[in-house]
Amino acid sequence: MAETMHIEPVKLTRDDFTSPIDARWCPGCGDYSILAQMKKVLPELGVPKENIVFIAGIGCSSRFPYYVDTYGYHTIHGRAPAIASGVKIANPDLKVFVMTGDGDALSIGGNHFIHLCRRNIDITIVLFNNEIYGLTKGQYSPTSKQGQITKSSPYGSIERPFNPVEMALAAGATFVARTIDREPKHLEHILKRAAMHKGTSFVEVYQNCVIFNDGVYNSLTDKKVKDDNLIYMENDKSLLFGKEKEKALHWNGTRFEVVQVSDHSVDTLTKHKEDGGNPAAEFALSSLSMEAHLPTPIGVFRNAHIPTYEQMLQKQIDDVTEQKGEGTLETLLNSGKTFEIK
Amino acid sequence: MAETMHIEPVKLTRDDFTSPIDARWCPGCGDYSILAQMKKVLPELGVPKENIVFIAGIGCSSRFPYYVDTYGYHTIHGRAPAIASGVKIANPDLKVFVMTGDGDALSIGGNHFIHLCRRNIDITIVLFNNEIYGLTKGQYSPTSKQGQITKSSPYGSIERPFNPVEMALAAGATFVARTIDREPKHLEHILKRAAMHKGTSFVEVYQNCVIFNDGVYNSLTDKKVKDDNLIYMENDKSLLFGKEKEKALHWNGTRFEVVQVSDHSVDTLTKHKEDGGNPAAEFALSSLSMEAHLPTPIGVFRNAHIPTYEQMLQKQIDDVTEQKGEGTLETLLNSGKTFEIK
Amino acid sequence: MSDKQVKTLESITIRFAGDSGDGMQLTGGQFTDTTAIAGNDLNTFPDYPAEIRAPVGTTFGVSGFQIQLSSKPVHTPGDAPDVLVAMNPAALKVNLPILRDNGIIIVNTDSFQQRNLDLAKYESNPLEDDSLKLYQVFRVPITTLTREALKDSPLRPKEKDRSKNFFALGMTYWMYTRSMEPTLEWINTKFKNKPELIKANTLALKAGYNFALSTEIFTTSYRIERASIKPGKYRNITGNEATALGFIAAAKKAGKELYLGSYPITPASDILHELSKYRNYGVKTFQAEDEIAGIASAIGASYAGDMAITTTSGPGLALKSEALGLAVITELPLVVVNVQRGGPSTGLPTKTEQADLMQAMYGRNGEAPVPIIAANSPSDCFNAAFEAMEVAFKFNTPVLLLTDGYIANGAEPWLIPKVDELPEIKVEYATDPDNYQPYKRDEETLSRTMAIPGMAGFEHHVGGLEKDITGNVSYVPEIHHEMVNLRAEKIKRVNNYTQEPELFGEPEGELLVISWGSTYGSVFKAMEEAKNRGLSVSWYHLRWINPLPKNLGTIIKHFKKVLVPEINLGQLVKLIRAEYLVDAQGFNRVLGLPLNSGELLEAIESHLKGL
Amino acid sequence: MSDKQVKTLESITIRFAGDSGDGMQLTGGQFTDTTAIAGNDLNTFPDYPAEIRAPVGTTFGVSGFQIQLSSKPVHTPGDAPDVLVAMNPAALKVNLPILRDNGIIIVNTDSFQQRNLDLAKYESNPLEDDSLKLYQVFRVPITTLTREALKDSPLRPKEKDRSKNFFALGMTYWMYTRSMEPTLEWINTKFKNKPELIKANTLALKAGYNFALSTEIFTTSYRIERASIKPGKYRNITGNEATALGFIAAAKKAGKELYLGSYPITPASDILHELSKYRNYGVKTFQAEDEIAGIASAIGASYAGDMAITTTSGPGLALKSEALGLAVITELPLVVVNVQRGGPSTGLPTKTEQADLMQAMYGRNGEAPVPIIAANSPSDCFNAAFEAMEVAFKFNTPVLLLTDGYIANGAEPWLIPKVDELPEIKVEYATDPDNYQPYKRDEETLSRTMAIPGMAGFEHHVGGLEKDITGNVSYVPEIHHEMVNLRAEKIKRVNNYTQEPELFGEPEGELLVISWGSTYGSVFKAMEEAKNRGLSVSWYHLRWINPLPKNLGTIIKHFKKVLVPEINLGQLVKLIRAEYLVDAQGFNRVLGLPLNSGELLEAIESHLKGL
Ligand SMILES: Cc1ncc(C[n+]2csc(CCOP(=O)(O)OP(=O)(O)O)c2C)c(N)n1
Ligand SMILES: Cc1ncc(C[n+]2csc(CCOP(=O)(O)OP(=O)(O)O)c2C)c(N)n1
Ligand code: SF4
Ligand code: SF4
Ligand SMILES: [Mg+2]
Ligand SMILES: [Mg+2]
Repeated sequence: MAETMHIEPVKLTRDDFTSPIDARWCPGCGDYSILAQMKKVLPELGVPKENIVFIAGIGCSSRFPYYVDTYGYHTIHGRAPAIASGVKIANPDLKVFVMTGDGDALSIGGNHFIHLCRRNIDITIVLFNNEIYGLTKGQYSPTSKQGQITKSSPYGSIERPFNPVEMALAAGATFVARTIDREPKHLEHILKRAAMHKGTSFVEVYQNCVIFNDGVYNSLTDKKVKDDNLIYMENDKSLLFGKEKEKALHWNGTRFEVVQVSDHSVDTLTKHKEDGGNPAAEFALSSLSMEAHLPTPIGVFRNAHIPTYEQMLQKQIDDVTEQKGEGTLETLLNSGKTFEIK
Repeated sequence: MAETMHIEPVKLTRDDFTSPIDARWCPGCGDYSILAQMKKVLPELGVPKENIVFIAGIGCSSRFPYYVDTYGYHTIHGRAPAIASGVKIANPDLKVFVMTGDGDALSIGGNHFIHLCRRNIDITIVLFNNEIYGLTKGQYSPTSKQGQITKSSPYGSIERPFNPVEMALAAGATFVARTIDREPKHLEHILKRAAMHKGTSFVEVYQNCVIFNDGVYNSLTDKKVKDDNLIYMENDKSLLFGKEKEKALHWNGTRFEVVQVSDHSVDTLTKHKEDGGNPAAEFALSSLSMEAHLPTPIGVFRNAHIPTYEQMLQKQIDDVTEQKGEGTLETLLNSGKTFEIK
Repeated sequence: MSDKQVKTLESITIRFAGDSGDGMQLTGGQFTDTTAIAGNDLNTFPDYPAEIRAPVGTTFGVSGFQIQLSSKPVHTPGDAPDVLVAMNPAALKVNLPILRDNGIIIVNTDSFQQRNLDLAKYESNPLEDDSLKLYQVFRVPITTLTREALKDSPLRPKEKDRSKNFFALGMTYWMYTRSMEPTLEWINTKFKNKPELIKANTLALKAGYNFALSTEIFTTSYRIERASIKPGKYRNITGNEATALGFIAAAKKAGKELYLGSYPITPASDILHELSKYRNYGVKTFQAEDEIAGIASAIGASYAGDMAITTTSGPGLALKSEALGLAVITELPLVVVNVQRGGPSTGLPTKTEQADLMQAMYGRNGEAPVPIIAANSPSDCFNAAFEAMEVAFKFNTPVLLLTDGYIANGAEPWLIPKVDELPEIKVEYATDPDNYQPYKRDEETLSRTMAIPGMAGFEHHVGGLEKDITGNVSYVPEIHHEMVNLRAEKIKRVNNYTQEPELFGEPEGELLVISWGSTYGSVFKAMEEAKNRGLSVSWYHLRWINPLPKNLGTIIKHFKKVLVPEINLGQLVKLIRAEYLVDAQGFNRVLGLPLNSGELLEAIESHLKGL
Repeated sequence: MSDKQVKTLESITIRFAGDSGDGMQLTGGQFTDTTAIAGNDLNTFPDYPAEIRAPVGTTFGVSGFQIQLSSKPVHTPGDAPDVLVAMNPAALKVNLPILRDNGIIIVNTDSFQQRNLDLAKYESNPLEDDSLKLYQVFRVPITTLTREALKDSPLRPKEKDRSKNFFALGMTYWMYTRSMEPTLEWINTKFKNKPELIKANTLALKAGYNFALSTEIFTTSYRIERASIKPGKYRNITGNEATALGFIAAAKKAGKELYLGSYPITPASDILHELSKYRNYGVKTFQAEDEIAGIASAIGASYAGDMAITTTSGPGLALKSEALGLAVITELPLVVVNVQRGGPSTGLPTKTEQADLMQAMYGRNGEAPVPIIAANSPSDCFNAAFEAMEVAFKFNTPVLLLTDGYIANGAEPWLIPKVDELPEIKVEYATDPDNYQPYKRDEETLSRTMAIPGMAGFEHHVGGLEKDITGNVSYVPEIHHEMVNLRAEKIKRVNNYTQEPELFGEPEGELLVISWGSTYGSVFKAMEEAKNRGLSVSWYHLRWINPLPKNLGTIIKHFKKVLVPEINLGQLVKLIRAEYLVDAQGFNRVLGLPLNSGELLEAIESHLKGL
């Protein structure tokens, strides 16, 4: 920490974050959109550029750090959450991002992912979910749909997918959200809120892989049908959808059901609450995306505020120091039961 | 599989499962109770003894396989779910148990644990949760309470605990239950139901470690107070508790609240449903144990029935075989584009 | 046609190069199949870009495919290509340095526009300055000609352009007097539901052929006589395919089901892909959540009686280390395949290297020896996989099989073995339940006595703690000492049962070359040339690296010097020095590429001079 | 007292043994502290049961603590104890085989009842048959006497019985003329909130002392003169404590915060426990979810500018292999501590071994060299940790520090260093943002140029793929070759900056013994005796194993034979053979125990004879 220089924040622009290295994703890859929105968000955070660190594992998505002109560490497959934890604990002044894929975060890195959420270290995790292993050329991932035909499942995958939002909620992340590469405004908005959140924030981005899983989110991005399939959750607002916002998700006391707005007076419709106080609603909402006949919500599932790991660690350091005095090398060496030999 | 001998099941007794090796847990350890109940359950399963396999990782709890006279494999720390998956897929005739601890299953083994639940391989996981690392002499575990003082947290742990039931639910286990070492009847009953379930079944056993975390479940086991803190969930029954069963958990449309039975007519009280159809209720119930002022439910949180991994694999093998014919060495070698050199 | 010359060559090396999207791997594959059918011996080297999907036209995105074909046996894809087919400036830029002097270049002139030149970072157009003056350059507007040939096709222009690799292929077919038949057939099957594509690709192929035949540009075509390779039924096979087939064959010969637990990783993933196709052969593939679960599940499957394998590459092997130790101490049959790639860490995932040998030997805690076998060539992967399994079951031990990116992706014709030439694999289980002791050993092999779940009366416990003969935990110091020594001795005995490699060359002389694995082809070529030059050098190519063959010590004694070429900083050479106390020297190149036989030959000569 | 004899001895080895619940480790610890204050040199060996908590009274549950004290410098806890204090039959059974002939046994006769004899699997009572006739047996009804002493205490009988170890301790204090003061003091602090326990333990201690003083049973007490060890301030310290302190000291000397990322594992956990106490020293301990996260988080902390370490034992090191490769290729300062234990796999978790050396050298994919340092003794862990950190920061490299269960748990007096005798650790960062290149190297050390997040103007990228000097990914073959060689060369240069060990004995002769790590004490003892016997043997004990010291090759040339004693099947010996082509032979015992110096001496003699 001693090495961190504190400089008056200057107003930065997206160009300040443009890396000299050209992004090398396939033309049309959803990753470009995430990069573009992130570069818009970064100058808005009020964090000096040298205090921003991107940590990634391995995967197409994990190439991300090279493409922003900040500190960046392209590490090994699945371990970014653990590496990022060390970075943040070592220097809590840094704004730390973990950029990861569905394979990187949920397959090999599943354990580090859930433990980071549990510890509530102030890190923003952005998961590029393309439901495929892109970099290794198209095997099914832990979010691929059952039956999906891929290089490693020529007769269809027999595995059930994880729901990343549900895992993050269960593991204890304090900010949990979902967005889509093809909704740039929404994406930007969510990335910004996640980045500003204090504690572990998690954003699942539905991302299209044009090469190995093209169109997997068509029902949510295709203009013709998306209105009937996508719900934008907003705090304190009803969960409307449909071309004319004529439909709504309504809580029937046990679960969400689709109702016609016309059948209800608007203020009796269930309002979305982000405050993290109600596990029942959080999980009920998150489970919708797994049901083919129900709309998929994007937006914020949970936004809770509790002390972060590194705040508690600092408090413990302060408390112990106050109680025992600051340790010096002299006291260190001479602690314990000493005796003189003459 | 070819090697499995099929023998007419003989009626076995608990003595048939008593290992010649003496259990070496500390006197008073909760593990003894789990062993005792398991030995009662095994003869009831109708599975020949040679078809029963216990797989364990490392920990006091993971010594379990040595103490039952079946096939047993004491493997390495955290990997039992993955090893057991291989065992079951290799020979679906076997009844496979994973015996594990809170450290083994949720710390180093967290990833394998959630992936096993996701895949729904027909394996029974019994997690001995003593909220401590017993074998390595008392460090906090991922289920230890915040503030707990242990060998590695002399000033109190700053980490938030996982809720194992919630993790198993989110990861997709199809049978999820909780019980306590000090409730032998309940323990036996739940172990038996879990063992009979087809698919990944998960049982969290609250287990007392007399040496490093003694009394951690006192509020649930101490005769004086337990009635006010413990709820036995039973399918289709109200969630009553209290000395005189005078209190109940009641669903108020959003969450569970504690009500006086006298204030309600009994059939309006919320009834517990195990059927796995309602994530809202499952997670609402599972989250209760994390709240100090609410009672802790034991019993079955979810009991859902869907095809298992190995059933689907077998079906795929059968389908492809039907379609392409059974592969022989002759066809294997001569497949692809061959040509003759003369 | 009649006014064109036909020259006969002994062998030729061609490299197809273009953008990742240009279909060069497919083109190379077709040329390979056709060549095989023509009866030449051949060897290939696909050299595609790293994991990165580069923007079109940059040097990062260049994909290459090299093939050597010959009327003599060949063992490498050739050091320096004789012919380069360059579909764009980037492909030219990247590959020019390795082309042989005065080599042939066929370029698609259409792609040499400013934009592409810029992308390839060319300051001026190499077709216009004199930078290619040392080569024979054939300038062909391939894109234009393809479009022209397809002018009647209803396909969109972009789709038409995709056929240009067939045009290029057609030209090379004429130049090297190949028949178009096999490729035409392939096109018909491949696109059977897309008649427009059949038509387009057929037209493009033929147009290319005819262009070469009729145009003035090409004056000569070449014949390469059939190779006098062993008669029989062949197929082209890559190393990864051969590995997969080797294991299925072993499972059939053992009467076992094959179980693969694996996590995808370049360049090993294709073994997983290949094996997942064989459901009707009873093959079970389990795509695990990570490499640890991959090996762990394979250990479980082995414990339960399947024939179990796990496949990976370097970083994955590192992750498997701890679990591999469990397989060692519980003495279960298992084969771990490590398709080596450039390291350390993520390193160079798509490039080849031999730098995991020491990890294979020693990358585990405690004394945890395992036998190590290495494959020599793509088709040899079949034999190596089969043999690894034989040893795994004979000794009840995990075995490490080393291949690498070069032979895993490379292809060569494979003489298909006869079913009954393959040996049976005997799997033995305990028979006497009354006196069953899981760690009782066979006197000869020291292999332990297995019983698997489902066998009534043999219920027992095993585990990762030290144990006595009953399988139960023992902390007795002497038992630990004994077990550690028994496990070591068991692996030493593997070489009582494996075949020793043949020495190439005289049994004594000045210099002995010792090599292993995929350098086989390069060393072979260098040694042939050395023989031609009359050099006093012999060659010993290891198959089993642990344990080393029994006679190696004796062989070494008959030479003054020992040279060990490896694609690492010197790993086998360390084992040999430690074992035989001979001043063996390494010849080491770590370029992510197969060893260059020319360079090796020079090294041999200079070592001989140093005598 | 006056009618009892006082004999003076040079040194004595005592072993306290009892059930896990009998408090033997505490008893041993008190004896140790008191002995240190008495000015003797000493060395201890706690030998507690494996992880298993055995049922009371069985041999599995026996816990032992051995201490050698002397008026001369001692380096081992002694091969065979002179005195055994056995609190129950199981303790007698387990320890009798190692007691020296005619040794003293003090038994608690109260515990020799049928039940305990059965539990210990004694067929007849050894106190009653003649199985102890070769020893001097002192029969003391310790339990009865303790109860008697505490008859007025309000404690419950079970609680009273817990004081019986203090009774036993009291007896030994009289026998070896120790003062009771330090222990009385300790009792007062330890139980300050439990006055009844202070009283009980004080009474028991004094009762034991007085019993020995007044009873007829003990006729002789012994004096051990103060050792003439270097004057100064001392404290007893275990290896794990010393390791922890060494790192905190290094952090202070570098002006850095210390970060530990670790997952508990026997016998390394105590370093985590120890460091977690030092919050007021700015020490951050992160108990990770597994070993991979432990090292990964430490890599992150190092990357962000903390002084970072990760601690583990064998299986944990295996799991860290992949991430360690990342630290190698990104060239970050980091120390990985491996407290070795018996392997392979879970092996013998509470026993000692030196079998992870090869894993430390080679347990990573690709060419991924790291410097390796080993500690010699409990207190030496402080220096080794400090030195490891100096090298990590000088070269920007991960460093492996090897200790083992024996020295990690063993204790010895440690001469506390003066604060200003410890060197500063210079940490250098880039200074010129305009020309910053993260892989630009110092010409002398080849260390790369670091900049850490928070430094404005130095934003850059690093990662696990091969890279060029800018840190950006490069697939150029020559760059890979160059980087692989640079990383190797950098590690080779470490021995330009580290101190070479001193040769013990003559610079030339018949036999050279080369050893490393915790065998230091045993070899020292054997060598002293060899010197006494006039044998022509010298000794070189390595501190850095990779790279080997520069002068070792020259030293070896001056001896006819080389012997390498190790607690493994021969690992260092392989490195030495490969490096120097000398026919070095191993002396190997893998018993889970420290090397026996008597056996080693025999081996030395027989190797000399073999000349
Ligand atoms: C230890 C290890 N195992 C396997 C790999 C191979 N690998 C690299 S990325 C990847 C999966 C990438 O999938 P995902 O995280 O979804 O990223 P995407 O490419 O889809 O963005 C795999 C299996 C590796 N690099 N390292
Ligand atoms: C790879 C590895 N890391 C660490 C350990 C040390 N270790 C053994 S058991 C254990 C934790 C046990 O805790 P838990 O699973 O809760 O079991 P319990 O003893 O409490 O029943 C640890 C850290 C090990 N054996 N192997
Ligand atoms: S393979 Fe898929 S995820 Fe990867 S860069 Fe291409 S389109 Fe994007
Ligand atoms: S340490 Fe705790 S968990 Fe382990 S055996 Fe003893 S009481 Fe049971
Ligand atoms: Mg993906
Ligand atoms: Mg536990």
